[in-house]
Order: sequence, then C-alpha cells, then structure tokens
Amino acid sequence: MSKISAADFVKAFQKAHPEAVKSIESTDPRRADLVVNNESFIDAAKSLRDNFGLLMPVSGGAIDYPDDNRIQMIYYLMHPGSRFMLTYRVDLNRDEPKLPSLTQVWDAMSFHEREAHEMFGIEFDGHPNMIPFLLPPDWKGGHPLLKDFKGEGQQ
Amino acid sequence: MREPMIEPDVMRISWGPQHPMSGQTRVLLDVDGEKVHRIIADLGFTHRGIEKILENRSFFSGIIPVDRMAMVDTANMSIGYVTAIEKAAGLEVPERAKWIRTLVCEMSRINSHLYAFGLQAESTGYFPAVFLWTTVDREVLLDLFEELTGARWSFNHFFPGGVHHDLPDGFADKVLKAVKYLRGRFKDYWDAMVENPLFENRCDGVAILKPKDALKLGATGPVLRGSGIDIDMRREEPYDAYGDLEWEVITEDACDVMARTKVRYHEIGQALNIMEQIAQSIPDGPVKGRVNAFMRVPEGEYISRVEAGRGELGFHLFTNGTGNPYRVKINSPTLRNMYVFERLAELNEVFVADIPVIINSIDPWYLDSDR
Amino acid sequence: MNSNSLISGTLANLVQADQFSLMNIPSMVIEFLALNSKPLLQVLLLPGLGFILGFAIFAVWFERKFLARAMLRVGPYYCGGRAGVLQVFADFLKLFMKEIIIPTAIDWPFFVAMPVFLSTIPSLALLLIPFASNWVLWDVGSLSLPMFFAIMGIAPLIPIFSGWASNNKYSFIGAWRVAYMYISGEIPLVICAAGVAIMAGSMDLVKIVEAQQNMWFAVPQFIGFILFFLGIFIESERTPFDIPVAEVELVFGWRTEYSGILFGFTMMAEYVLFQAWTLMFITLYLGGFNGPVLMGMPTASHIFWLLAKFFVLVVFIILLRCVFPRLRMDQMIKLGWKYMTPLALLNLFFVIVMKILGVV
Amino acid sequence: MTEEQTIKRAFDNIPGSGAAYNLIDFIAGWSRKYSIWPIHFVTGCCSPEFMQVSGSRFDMERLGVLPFASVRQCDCIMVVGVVSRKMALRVKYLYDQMGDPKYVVSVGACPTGKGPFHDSYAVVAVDDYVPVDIYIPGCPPRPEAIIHGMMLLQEKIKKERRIGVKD
Repeated sequence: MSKISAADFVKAFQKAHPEAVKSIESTDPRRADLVVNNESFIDAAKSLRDNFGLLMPVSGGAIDYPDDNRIQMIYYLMHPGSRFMLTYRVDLNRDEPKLPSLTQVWDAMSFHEREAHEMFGIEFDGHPNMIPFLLPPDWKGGHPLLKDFKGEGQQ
Repeated sequence: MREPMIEPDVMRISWGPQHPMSGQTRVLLDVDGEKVHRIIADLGFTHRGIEKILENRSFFSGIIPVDRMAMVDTANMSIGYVTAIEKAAGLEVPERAKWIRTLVCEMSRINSHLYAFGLQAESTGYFPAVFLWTTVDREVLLDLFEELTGARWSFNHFFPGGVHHDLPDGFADKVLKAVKYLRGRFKDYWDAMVENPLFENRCDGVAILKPKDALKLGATGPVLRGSGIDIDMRREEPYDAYGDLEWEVITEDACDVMARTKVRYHEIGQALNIMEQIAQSIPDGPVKGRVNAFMRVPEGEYISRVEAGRGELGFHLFTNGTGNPYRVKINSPTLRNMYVFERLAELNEVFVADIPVIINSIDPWYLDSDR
Repeated sequence: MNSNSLISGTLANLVQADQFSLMNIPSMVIEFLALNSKPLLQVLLLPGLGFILGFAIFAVWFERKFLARAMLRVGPYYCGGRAGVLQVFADFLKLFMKEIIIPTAIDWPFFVAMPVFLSTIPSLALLLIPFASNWVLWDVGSLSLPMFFAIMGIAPLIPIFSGWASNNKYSFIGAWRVAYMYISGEIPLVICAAGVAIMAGSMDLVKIVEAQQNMWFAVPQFIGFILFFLGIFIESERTPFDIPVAEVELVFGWRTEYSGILFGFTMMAEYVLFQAWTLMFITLYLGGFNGPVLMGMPTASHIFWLLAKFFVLVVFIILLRCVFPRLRMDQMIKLGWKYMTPLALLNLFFVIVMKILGVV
Repeated sequence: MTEEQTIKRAFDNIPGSGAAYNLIDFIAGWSRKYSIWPIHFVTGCCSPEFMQVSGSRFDMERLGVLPFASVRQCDCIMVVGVVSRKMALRVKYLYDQMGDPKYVVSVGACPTGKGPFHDSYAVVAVDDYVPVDIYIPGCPPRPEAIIHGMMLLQEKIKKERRIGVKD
C-alpha cells in the first residue's frame, strides 16, 4: 500500500484533475477535503480509487443548507496506506437533488445512499436496490433530517 | 416492503426481530436446502433519529442520546462526541482526566468484547453456559463502573473538558484485583472455546474475508483486523492517554471467524494491560477543566475518529456559533460491518447453521447502526 | 401360561354360571387383581407409566438445576420449597391451561396427533427392555432386539410429519434435518447391535444379558461400545447433535408451532427417547441387570442394578450438554457416513472373527 | 355472554361449585405465577440489562422466569428498551400470535413514555400498540427493579380470577 501523505495527495490531485476541483485543502495532516463539481463527479471518484489508492469507503451523508438553497452530499473515504481521511463533497440544488449513485465505484456506499435518500430526498440514479432503509416502509412524514421538517411523522 | 425478487425454487426465511440470535434486526435469507444464496439485512428497527435529536439539544445534554447508541460500549460512544466538541471549542483536558477516560474506555471495551464472546459461544450451540459466564465476569466491571460513575451502563461520565468524578480512594487496587481475576477467567475462555475441537471445526474456515475484500467492502474494527490489516484509530489518531501507554494493535491473518474471535481475545489482553498501567501510574491533578454547561462554540466543521469496541466511530460536527450543533453526522462501525455481512454470502459458501456464527463474529450492535 | 388368557378365563366361567349379578362385582375385582398383579404392576409402575413420567419429571428438574449450577447460577428456587422441586409441575400445569393455537393454514389432524404419538411410540420400545430375567413386560422372546429397532425406526417419522404439518419455514427445515440425522445415525447402531447379537448367540435381550454374566460386552466390542454411546446422543438429540431443534438457528426446529400441552408432550417425548436408548445401551453393552444379588431377592436386586447404572449414565450425559457446542448438519452427515458406518462394519468383522475362533 | 359466564351459570346450582372455582383458581394462579416464560425479544438499548438479569448474579430463573425462543410457548412479552415505529408493528404481531393468558411488561423509561428520546420522530410508547401490565422505570432499570417488576406481575397473576363472573 503506497504511503502518500495528505498534503502531497492534495497537490497531486490538483495537478491531475484541475478542472474537476472546486476547492481542495488539507488543514490537518490526517484530513483532506475535496469539493467536486457535478459533471466530473463519477470519473473523479474512479481516479481517486484507481490511481490515488483511496480504496476504503467509510461512510456517506448529507447536510442541508436551506438559506443558500443547497444540499451538500459528503462521502468519507480512507487511504489504507497512510490512513488519512478524505471528505469528498458535491453540492446539489435543494429543490430537486439528483446525483449519479457512487455504488458503481465503491459498492459499500449503497447503505449510506439509501439513508441519504430517505432522510434528505436525494435521488440516486443507478442504485442497485433503493428500498426503505431506516424509516418504516409505510412512512409518509416527509424527509426528517431536512431543516424544515415539521414535528412527528404522520402515519 | 418491496424487497428484491426471489429466484425460483429458493425459500426466503425472515430471520425476524424476534429470534434468539437476531438481535434487533431482520435478516432475509434466500435458502436452498441448507445453503444460503443471498443475505439481505433489513435494518432500522431501532432507529431513534439521534442525528435529528442532537440538533435541538445543547452540547452537554447531547451526550445522553449518544451514550445510548451502543449501551454495551457506552464510554467509547460518548468519548467520540466529547472529543469532537473539545476540538470545536478548543478545550484543554487535564492530564488525570485523560487517564481516567482511557481507563473507562478500556473497561467498556472489555465489556463489549465479553458480549461478543458470550454470543459467539452460544451461537455455536454451547448451551448458554459460556454466555452466562460472561455475564458473571461483566458484573465485576459493572461494579467498578457503578463505584466510579454511579451508573452501571449509560453513565455519561465524560463531558467536554474533563470527567465528572475523580477516582474514589482504594479504586486503583480494586482495578488491579479485577485485572488479576479477569486474566484467570480468560484462560478458561481460551480453553473452553478456542482450544475446543468442536468449536474449532465450527469456526475455522467459515466466512473468509480476504484483505482485499475487507478493504473494498469497508470493514472495520476486529473484522478488519481479523483479515490482517492493522488499522486501529487509537494508534492512527491517539486521543486521551493512548499516546503514552504501551500497547500494540492485534491482527490475525487467517481471515475467518476464528481469527476475529482471537483478535477480540487478544484485544482484551491488551485492554487489561492498559488498565494495569493506568491503575499503577495515574498522574495526580484536577479532573475538571473549565466547566460551562451552555458554552458557545465557534462556527466550523470538526471531525473526530475514535476506536469503539466494534470499529472506527466517526463524528462530523457542524456548528453555527449557537449553543446547539447545526448537524452531527455519525459514521457508525456496525453499519459498515453489516454491509460486509450482506456480501459474505457471495464471497464464500454459507450454511443456515453458520449464519448465527457469522453474525456474532461481526458482533453487530443494531442500535449503533440505526442511530 | 400367558396372563392374558387368564383374564378372559375368569369372566367366561362366571358368565356361564350366570351368577353375574351386581353382588359379586367386588369379589371379581379382587380375584382379577390377585391373578394379574404382576403385569398390572409392570404396566403401571416399573417399565410402564410410573417410570416414564417419573423419569421425565425428574430429568427436567435435574437438568435445569444441574445446568444452572454449571452456569454459576441457582436455577428454579422459589417454586415449592427451597429447591424448586415443584417447578416442573408448575410448568406442566401452566401448559395444560394455556390456549392451544392451531393456525388456519395447518394440516390440523397431523398437527394435533403427532405430539401424542411422539411420546407413546418410543415408550412402546421401552417395554421390551428386561429389568430382570422374569420382569419383562412385553415378552416377545427372540424378537425383542429387532422389535426395538423396528419401533425406534418409526420414531423419527413423527417429527418429520409434525414439521411438515405445522406449515412453518423453520419447522420445515427442522423436519428434514431430523430425516438426515436419523438416516446417517441409525445404520451404524443397527450394525453394532447385530455384533452384540452375534456374540451373545441370540436376539433375545434376556439371553444377551445372561451372556454377559462374566464379562460385559463393552470390553470385547469396544468400538461398538463407543459408537452406541455416540448413538444415544444422536437418537435422543442431546447436545452435540441437537441439530433439528437448534434454538439458535431455527427458532425451535420442528416444535416451533406447538403451544400449550402439545408443546408439553414434545418436551416430555424428548426424555422418553433418551430413556429408551440409554436403557438399550446398558442392556447391550453394560450387562443389563447383572450384578451381585443383594439381600436374597434376585428380582429386586436386578432391577436395582439396572436403575443404578441408568442414573449414573443419565447424569454423565446431561453433564455433557454444557461442554460441547453443536455440530453443523454437513459435519453430522460426514461423521455418520464416513466414520461411524465403516467403524461399525469393522466392529462386526472383529466380532465374527472372534466368534469363529471361539475366543469369546 | 362471555364464555366464563356461561360456565358459571351452568354450574351454579350444584352445591360446592364455589369451592371448586376457588380451588381451580388457586391451582391456575399458582402454576402460572411460577412459570412465566418471557419471549426472547429485546427491542432496544436496555438489552444488556435483560442479559444481566437472566444472567448468573441476578438470576431471573429463581422465580421460574425462563426466556423462551418461540412465540407460541411464551406467555409474557418483556418489551426491553426503546420501541421505534417499525419495531412497534412487530410487538403488535407478537402480541397477537401468543397463546391466551399473556402479559406485557414494559422495561425501561423508553417503552413507557419515550424516555430520553421524547422529541424523536421515530419513537413511540408501547401503550398505543399493546395493553401493558407492568411498567418498570429506569434507563436502564437496575436488575433488582426488573426482578421486582416480575414479582409484581406474579402477584397480579395470582390474584386474577379466571373462571366465574369477572366482577
């Protein structure tokens, strides 16, 4: 497993995919943060896995910013060699958030995407089995983790 | 529930929430005779919406729901959240409080591995003798918890900036006595379980997870270390007193159920060593840092990664300057291991009788994965 | 002089003498009892109902208390005195008064009948076992050994029917696990028993026991002894082999759907099988009722010796329950076909060789 | 006219039927009291406490309370821990599948009144789904509290009148 520290990873990725990167930085030696624009989301992820060695999917989740009308989807990846953690983010429009599913690159993300679909209403196209994950199957109470979610789920 | 379609002449068994070995989840097995073709995990039975609850609670009272995420492993759950808040607020924790935190975390890790041991023994059909031995040994630790923190399980003993209670006097040699007793007991576990030929041929070569697959599927904790990869958050990102104590990361490279059991066994040995070192040489000093129950935290994002009993537990804290966190993303270890469990049916041949053995080698805690 | 003909004899001559008035009913009863006391005693008490129920109740209580001790805990304590003696009565009485649920999609005649057969058919086999040379309830002479295996051949069919009838996926898997296990476990036993019959020179259990006067068959046929001992666990589904009723995987195996007293019957039946096979094991290999005669009463001391051996073996077998984990189904079949059957044939070969050379 | 009343009416005129009822009540109460078989079904985060109670130190089996595996044979659901919406349906199914004299014990603050998750959208109190007999407070309740709860249940079972008019 190649040992590449977070800082050189940032420089190497910046050089390899200048057009895909919206913003990239590494404040902490064990953290790296990368925001990608939507078009090159999948092939940037493929190159992360193949030539940058980020083999290990840790988790995935979303966060809702109602005031500037965007939902940010975050994927947490880990580099098994040098053990730093990359937060791989992409911004989506809040009204109809759509995203190609990342299960084609790391298939362990299917659970996390099902949860993000339920909690935030993000559409992942190409997801193998998009069935209810945490909420009861007959849930009609909307998407709970959105900021404008009102009270108890109605049956 | 629109589950994926069933193939012809295959029987789908629902290993429901009410099942002696299923815990709080439902596992759908596509079974043909004794061989299992596909496993579908149906989680969410204990979903309490902790991430939503934390958004309208202050930092201090947010520790209570996080504690109840994995009741068997309370300390390792709350240490994650508390470390994230301390990073956000830039608090300094006194030295003695760090050592007490590490002591409580290691005792909670032994507690959680004892749970895994007991169920592993019972799932191979041991008629719950060994399982009830683990409850006896857990009582020793619970008495220590009760004496130190006042509660047996969810004791929310940590808070951002220190620890609520200092060690009562005479506590250190009680810990040493408990360590000596537990070491003797674990020799019995080794003979009763790992050396037992019947237990061996029920566990050897079952559910092999090669290192390449373990990484690809995102395994964590003893499941990952059982496949020979030595990733342990206590060494990658040392928090509290793990930096200045001698212990090492355990790995086994047999990649099967027996390897994971052995990893947990030796990790308990390491935890006992740590407890012994702490009990003998804990520094003096204050236990509480600056206490402010309604503290304001500067805006920003902070990530903390701790090693819980079941694997790497991550907290991603988003703050907006008010008293409550804006959003808390919890990366739970069991969710990652449950995905590994789902894919195991495709990696190697699995029988119906092996399902409880495999589930307990992965040692899931469904409240932790459902949050 | 068979006892059954005796019963019809007294009634016949009374009826002929048309003194059949209500007056002499009591004298008829007394005369009937006097003549048939021995078979009545056998049916009601020793190898019959009293022994089976008594052993079942004792074994349930003993197992719960003994294994609770193995788990470092106390076991049933408050019910009936300080040792939970009446705990088993409380359980069975509660099961009597529990609602028996028969789901609609169930093949109910089979579902209801099977638990009753389950405890009655194996107890038939129990009647063949000689408790003393003249204390055999069902005296079929030289047919007793094959009759035992014939009845015990039917016993596994009942769980298969009940598993199929209860229309539940878990019990379906449990049912054909029973089938696999008994097929692979029963054949070696029959071969070992054949070895014993050849060495004793006859199929009659009483003669087999008498042939072991000076040396028990366990010594010359040690392989058969070990295999038959293993067979007890397989046949009565004790722990290393309780695969059909593995609580951990299948909720309760083929007994999942039974509630109320039907479940009570299945619980009791487990001990009847265990009893029958252990007594057969003692009769074939540990010299049945042979033992020094105590205080001049040969029959009573024979019965005492058989029961003593029986209880020692029961305690040992129950102890093994908390020492061994359970085998997987394919390991069980491999054990049955690959190891037990060839070993049984080897044992048979040794016995024939010894018989020809006249060693034994 | 419920089934009990018909039995009572049929045997009223026989002298000594009152004594027979009391005897049957006593035997039924005694046997059901000492053999409560709770189901092996933990719904939430109090499950380690349920293990410790059925463990070796606070042995529940002293009272005759033996956790059983299958639904049909059990007569008591111990709802141990938080009950989410999805799990509440399963509690309802189980309650319907059990044989008749059945009781529900709600162990812990969460099934009683949503406990520390009072403002969560996914947690329900178990009262809305199944009739509860005994509530045991605590989060998690101490093992002695759980055993005390089971003793209260035993008292309640003993005093239940089964045959005869339910006054």
